[in-house]
Amino acid sequence: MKVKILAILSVITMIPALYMIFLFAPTEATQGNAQRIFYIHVPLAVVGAYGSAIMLFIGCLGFLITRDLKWDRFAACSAEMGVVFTAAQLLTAMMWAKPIWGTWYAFDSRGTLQIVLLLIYIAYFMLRSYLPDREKRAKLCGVFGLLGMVDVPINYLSIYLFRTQHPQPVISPGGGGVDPDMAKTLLMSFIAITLLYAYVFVRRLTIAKVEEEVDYLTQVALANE
Amino acid sequence: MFALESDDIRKTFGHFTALAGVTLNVERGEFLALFGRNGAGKTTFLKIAATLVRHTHGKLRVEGVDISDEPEKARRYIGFLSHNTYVYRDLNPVENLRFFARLYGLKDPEHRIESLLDRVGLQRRRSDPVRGFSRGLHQRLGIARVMLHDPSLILLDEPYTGLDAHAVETLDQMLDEASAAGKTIILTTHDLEQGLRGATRAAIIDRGKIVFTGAANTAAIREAYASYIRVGVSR
Amino acid sequence: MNNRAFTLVAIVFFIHNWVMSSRQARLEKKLEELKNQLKDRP
Amino acid sequence: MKPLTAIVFKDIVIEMRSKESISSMLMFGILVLVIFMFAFESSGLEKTVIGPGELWVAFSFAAILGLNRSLAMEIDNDCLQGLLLAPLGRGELYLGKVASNFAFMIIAEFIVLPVFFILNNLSFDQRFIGIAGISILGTLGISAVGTILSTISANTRMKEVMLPILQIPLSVPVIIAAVEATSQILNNEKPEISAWLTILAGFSIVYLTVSYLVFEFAVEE
Repeated sequence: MKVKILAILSVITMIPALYMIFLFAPTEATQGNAQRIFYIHVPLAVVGAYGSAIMLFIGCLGFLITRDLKWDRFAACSAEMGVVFTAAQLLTAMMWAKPIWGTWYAFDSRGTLQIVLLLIYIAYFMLRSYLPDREKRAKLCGVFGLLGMVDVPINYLSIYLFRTQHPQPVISPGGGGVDPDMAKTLLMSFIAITLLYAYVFVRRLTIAKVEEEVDYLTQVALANE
Repeated sequence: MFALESDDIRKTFGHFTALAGVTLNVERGEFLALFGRNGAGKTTFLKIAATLVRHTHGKLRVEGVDISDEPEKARRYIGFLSHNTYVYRDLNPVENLRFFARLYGLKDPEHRIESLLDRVGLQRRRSDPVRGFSRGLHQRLGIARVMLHDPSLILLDEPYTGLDAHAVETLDQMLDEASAAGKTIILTTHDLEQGLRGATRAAIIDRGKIVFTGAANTAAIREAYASYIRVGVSR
Repeated sequence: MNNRAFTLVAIVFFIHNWVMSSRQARLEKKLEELKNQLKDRP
Repeated sequence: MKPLTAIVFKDIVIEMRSKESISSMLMFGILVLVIFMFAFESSGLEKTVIGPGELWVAFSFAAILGLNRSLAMEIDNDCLQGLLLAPLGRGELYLGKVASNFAFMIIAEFIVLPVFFILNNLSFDQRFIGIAGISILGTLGISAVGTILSTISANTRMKEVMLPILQIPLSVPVIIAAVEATSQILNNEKPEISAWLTILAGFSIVYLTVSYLVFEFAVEE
């Protein structure tokens, strides 16, 4: 039920968001239409990549403290959201960077951090799939997720320092865009992406619960044989 | 005074229940044989007592020390032996024992190591790497490792698995000696005769619960064993 | 590039959603089967 | 402190007998250097430009080899369980393993380092001492995170493959900071080397602390 409401809400907000991105927001002077990618890129990065990092951290810490499986499910779903949203976000970044910078990918500080983050999410997932025992999986993934998320701020610090030492002619995508219509569009798009995230997350969480139940019943069925 | 007091020990994870509430007191100097089918929870229980696995509910005290509050202190009283001996294959017996003696912070380890090597009959192989040892010799070194820090509570998890006749004899002899020296022993096995050989008391664990306790070598224990384990009927 | 970027993002979410749906369907079917199987035995 | 030295001493005795860990790290490290030399010889790039990256690629991959060896030893015959039965905290056990991993890596690296200097035609002046110092800091970070990750990967079916997958993303800050610091020393420019050293030290401190606290979960059955 919750899933359906969230699905409807995210569709409802996505339509005006898309309208505002393509038709309502003024065209940026220097970057032209390509700048419109930025309206979807920023929410994807903030909500999807960094939001998932915070959620994964909370999930792992929650599990290690309470040892309650629901936190492990929470962490697993956050990591999956991290993979999907960070990948989508990197695609938008590439599409934006090609016409503006002339390269698909530039290793600026944020971009590098995103790639490392994506690698950590994927590593978390691979670790999960190679651990057959349910309890071990939860514990070890909890430890790895925690260590991985502790890594993020240090990573950011080192990458940031790395890049400011070698300044590049990179204009921040939001450079100069303080137009009120642009701000409204960005806000709308933020709301839409957050609802989308919530919908996918809750849906994934219910699947995880079913998965657990199937696992348990399979064990019971095997034990009875 | 109990050597081991277990009060409603449970181990659950998600839907799974490994132990459903084990309440068991073992007096000092007792030799308890714990029977159970595979997966009944006997290994889990011993591992919880040895602080290798954490329980989710209940209290367990070893020589009066709560294993959740002071696990390091409790471990000093415990000797744990399973079918794995936990010794390093690249080291020789003396080096292995010396290492564990250091971990336990023993005083005058050399003297203790020599007397143990004599007792388990490994003096002749004292400087050969463990890698070339037979299963029986391996287990003898395992026994020496367990006895090294003079534990007052000895936990044995299926120690007879894969042993040759000679090693079984050594193990039996060590257990008798330890028992005579007033040590508390808990032994898990699924083999009735082997379990009852030196035991003073027996208990049966089934589906994570103690379902029977009583003096060893009585008809009652044989009956209970037959109904719970040999037939394998679940209740 | 604009259209391509938005299409790509849409495709990513579509594929993920599709994978989730098929997974959910498969799991729910399996769950039913198991429940039926276990109904006979308590 | 006593159990910690006992663990390190035990690992040294085993290493002297089996000679597996250090020799494989050493050989691997030197191979990486040689491969890099062949790969970039014709590019005409300045040696001091690719040198730092080359050195740290060699170090971090050799370290993974050593970590895998070190844990295989504890997993064999379930020796780790024996350690867990000893009256010392899980955190201390972790520090003991970090100490021995660190020691082995440093020994291998200090033999690879002169080879690096010779292959790249560098003179053994104070730069050697500077890079040796950075190696110590960087290796501390790598062994701090590697020790707990190797314990985690030991539980999976493909331990040897899993460790690099887990370890490389997490050690990105160490690699960046170490490479930058090394390159500044090699090029005799030291404007902000202290910032990099701070990151290296900070990484080690953070990971030693966090791993000390959560190691229990990684080894518990």
